[in-house]
Amino acid sequence: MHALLASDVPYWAQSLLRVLGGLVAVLLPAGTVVYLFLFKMMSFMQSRLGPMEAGPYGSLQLFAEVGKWLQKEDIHPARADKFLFKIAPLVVLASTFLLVVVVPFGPDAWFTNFEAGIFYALAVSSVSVLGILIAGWASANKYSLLGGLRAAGQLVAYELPMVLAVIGVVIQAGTMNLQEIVVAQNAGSMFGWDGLGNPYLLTQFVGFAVFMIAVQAELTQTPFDMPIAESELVSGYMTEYSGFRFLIFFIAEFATAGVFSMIAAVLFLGGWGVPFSWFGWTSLGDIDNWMNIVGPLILFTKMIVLTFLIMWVRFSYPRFREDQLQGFAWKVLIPVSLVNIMVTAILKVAF
Amino acid sequence: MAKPKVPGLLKGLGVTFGTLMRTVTEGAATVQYPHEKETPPIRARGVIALHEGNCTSCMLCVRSCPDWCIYIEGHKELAPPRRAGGAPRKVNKLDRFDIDYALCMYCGICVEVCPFDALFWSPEYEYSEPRISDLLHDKSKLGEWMETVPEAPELEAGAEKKGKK
Amino acid sequence: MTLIGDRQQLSYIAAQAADARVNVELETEGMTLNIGPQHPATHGTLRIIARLDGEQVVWAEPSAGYMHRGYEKLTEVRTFPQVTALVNRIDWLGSFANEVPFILAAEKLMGVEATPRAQHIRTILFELSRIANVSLFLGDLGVQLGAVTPVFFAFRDREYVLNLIEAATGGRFHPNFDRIGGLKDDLPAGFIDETRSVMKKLRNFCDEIENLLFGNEIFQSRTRGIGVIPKEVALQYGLSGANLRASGVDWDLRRDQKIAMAWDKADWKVITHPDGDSFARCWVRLQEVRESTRIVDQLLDTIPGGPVMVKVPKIIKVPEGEAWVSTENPLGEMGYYVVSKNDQGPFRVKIRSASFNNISIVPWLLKGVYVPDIITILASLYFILGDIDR
Amino acid sequence: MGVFPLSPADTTEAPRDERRETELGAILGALGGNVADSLLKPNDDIWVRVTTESWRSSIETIRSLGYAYFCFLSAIDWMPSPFGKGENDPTQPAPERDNSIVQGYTGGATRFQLLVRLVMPGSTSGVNIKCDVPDDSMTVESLVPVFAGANWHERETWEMFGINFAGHPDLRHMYLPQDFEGFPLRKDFPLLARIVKPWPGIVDVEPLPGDENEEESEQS
Repeated sequence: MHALLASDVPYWAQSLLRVLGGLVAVLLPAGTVVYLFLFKMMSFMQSRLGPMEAGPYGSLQLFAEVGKWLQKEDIHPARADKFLFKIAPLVVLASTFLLVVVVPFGPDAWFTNFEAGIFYALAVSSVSVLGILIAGWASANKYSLLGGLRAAGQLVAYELPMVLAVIGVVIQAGTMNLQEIVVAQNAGSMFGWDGLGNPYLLTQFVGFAVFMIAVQAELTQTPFDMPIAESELVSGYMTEYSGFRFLIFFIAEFATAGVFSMIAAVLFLGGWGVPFSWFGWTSLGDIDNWMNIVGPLILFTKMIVLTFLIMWVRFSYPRFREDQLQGFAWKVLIPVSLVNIMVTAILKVAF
Repeated sequence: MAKPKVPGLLKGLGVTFGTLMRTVTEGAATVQYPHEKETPPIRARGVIALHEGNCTSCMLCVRSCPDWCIYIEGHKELAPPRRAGGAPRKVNKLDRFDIDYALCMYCGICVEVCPFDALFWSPEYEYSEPRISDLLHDKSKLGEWMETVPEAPELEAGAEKKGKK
Repeated sequence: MTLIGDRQQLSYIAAQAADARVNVELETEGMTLNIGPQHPATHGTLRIIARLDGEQVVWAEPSAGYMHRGYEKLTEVRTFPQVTALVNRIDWLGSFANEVPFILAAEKLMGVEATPRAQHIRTILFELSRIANVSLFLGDLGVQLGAVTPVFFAFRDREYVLNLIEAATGGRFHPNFDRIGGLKDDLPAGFIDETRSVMKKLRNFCDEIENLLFGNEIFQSRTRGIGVIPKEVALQYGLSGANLRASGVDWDLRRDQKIAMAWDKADWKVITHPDGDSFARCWVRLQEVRESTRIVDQLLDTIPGGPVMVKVPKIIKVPEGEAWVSTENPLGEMGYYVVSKNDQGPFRVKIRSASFNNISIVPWLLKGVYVPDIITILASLYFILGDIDR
Repeated sequence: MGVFPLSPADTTEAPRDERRETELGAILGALGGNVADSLLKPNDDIWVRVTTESWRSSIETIRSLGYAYFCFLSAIDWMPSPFGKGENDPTQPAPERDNSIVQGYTGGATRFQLLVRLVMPGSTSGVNIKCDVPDDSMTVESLVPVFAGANWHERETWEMFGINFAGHPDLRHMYLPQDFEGFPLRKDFPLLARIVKPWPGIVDVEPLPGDENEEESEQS
């Protein structure tokens, strides 16, 4: 994109492009995830077909749902704190948009490219907790409150293993810039063989496992969906929402799933890149311009694979209890990721 | 529980993935209702059909209905004699035969109790109405259901043929 | 049995701790949570009023009655065949099983007994309705614990059983097939072969559920040691069925009672579990579905020939007397105490439904547990609201 | 395979049921003077009626004999319903009904009787225990101290029949609204659904004009 920036695109057009790109980068994964996994894969796993009426194989069902939600009245409980109640879904969605900003889609296709990228990503991902807490508190509903508190406790507990899991990658790559992490993986080699690059999935598999579990919890997907827990808390912090505010929560949920999968793909699967040795590239500067088109597609494919994992687990497992979840985070995940960091650091120094 | 944690969790994933593949290869267990329909069994108690000619308005079905959802009105009239030269017969003429399907609980007691084989079960089920009052079927509508009444099914081996119904 | 003693003590200590927490000086304000009557986890409209301290239950009390239909009153103005149609609706998931004890009680008063073939077919349909009922429980268990998939498996496979029941009786949910002195009709041709293949599917379903849910470590950590009911308490509260057998009481009316049904013609075993916790209750039910499929398979081989109805008068008058008959229904012991005054209808029918007793233990059981465990415990106790409220 | 007994009228020789005879003997022996009446129907069941004063202690005694499983508790209103089955023609005068109170097995003297069934766990040896409810006080001792499970059953019985249970910890309505008045399972409580709507079976086929009394003359 900095090729574009170098040309004479005026600033307003650049901004417009970025906004449009951001929307696409958030909504496209969300829509795909919802249709492919929530509608179709879940149905197929349950011996049914899912939506079939709207469009071929129900592919337009999502638009129908969005239309339905947009038509609904924007209601709020009488005792609710109206301003907070209304702003909460936006806070949650904002966190998703903030997250997508640092994801690199190609050698030049990025929104921002700054040095502490992963640090920033992990920081803004917790903004959604604020939104959830606000939603739970402002709804004036006991189920919402319990859901919001659970969400807060859970997300705080899982933020830490996630950060610790990423540290391994950062140590190995020697940078916090996501773009450079991608390059480091694809330009790297394993014991001198560079046919696959060096995706950190292979060296950081412990980190990957911890990261994916933490993502599952961060996204409040089963088995960590206690904040929503429809059999206990009706719908947790979303209980009182309807219409387009619920839609925003819904989009945020699946868009965040997509964006986190993208970040996981960037960190562990080599992001948008293909192993550079295939085309004889050595550094970021060598890469042909067509990667700006193909790169996003590659990243998208990797994202689909990772969301498949997330959703597969979601549709198969029952949920934990809140205290078991905390125990799991503090007693298992955090020690494991600390050991992982230690081993990584030792090996890094050794080699 | 000799084995460590992993197997149970993985088995669960295996079950869902297996079902996914089965649905892809063998098709779903569900039926896309308005496009394809399952045929209910012959005995299915879908709707009650009335063979008006057999009804003698004896009121037995009305009186045995647990829900009081059958309404009959009738009057006596003279019919030509059976044999030539006989006295004219007095027969019961059916004026009204209504079943209120909003009340009916499909127990089938009326069909069973009918001594003249005027009531039958039909497996037809698509007669829902937007207005509840339309669920009161009168005798012409009940008569139309007669076309859908199937033959009684063959019985399983070892069954003793009964004389009637 | 020491196992139970220890756990009982632990749960007692937990309850005490919950009580004590309310009384300390630095008391935080509790919260009263209304679970239900409209709530995803209450099959029907059971309402649970829970006083919470954080997420821990200080006390909880179920409040029934949102679906009270007054069946005991309704039976007084109905004739015996009409009551049969009515009692179908008590436990609506296993409705054929509701008719059987009532008809048996009426037959006992009349002094008639159904033909061997009728008894046999009754038993087969009884077990089919148990399978239909409990398989849905197994699926629903998943939903209660947050797993979405099992319930669809349950609906899928229960459908085959319901199709069988519909093919034989004409009613999918409310068969109304039992008559005093036998059955309304004989089985339709092809029923036996069809049932055999369905039983295979059901065993397969049990394996699937076992792999998907019961083997899952998350499921086990959610259910093991949760809601332990010791044997003595279970007997005091009159728990029955799988809830009782999961507490280590080896008692199944199908085996222990001499009754005009065909269970003694099949080779099967009573499943018990010593633990008495939620997992034990669910596990016992899962195994019972397997045993039921075995019973059905064996009974299908040995259906005797002959009529399905003995001669009874067209208009039935039941002689004066009182009779109690209970059977081991899907939910537990279901019995009818029928008082007749030589009339077409009963004078008084006391319906002893299993869920009423099974749920009456809930206030005792819920003390000191966490909110998610309320759901686990309720799910594992397994009630049908129509069976509580009648 | 137990064959059900024929009704007493048809019995030519009474079948013996030695198991139940010993069981009943044990119960009667333990209860002593507290038994008002008892009945044994061979191959069927045992009924025991105990005196009202000894209600709780009798149940306790029977429980100590091994009948530890609490099956149910309820009551029976022996007064025949003044409304019949609700199948009266409202335009006609109400038909004469026999309103005399006749108790069932093991007799009794009051309109209401309590009924409890206890079972020996692991078997089907059960016993139906009845007890008269005094017509004036309508109060019986509560069984909750003996069987915790009696709690809900007594609440239900209190709500439906208006029988008070002295010593019950929490006598509240179970099903009905807390301010509901009346006791629905009493026979003199009308079943409104059967009263507000006339029975469709009242109407009969209209006769031919001009011949009223020839109902049974022509019948082929």
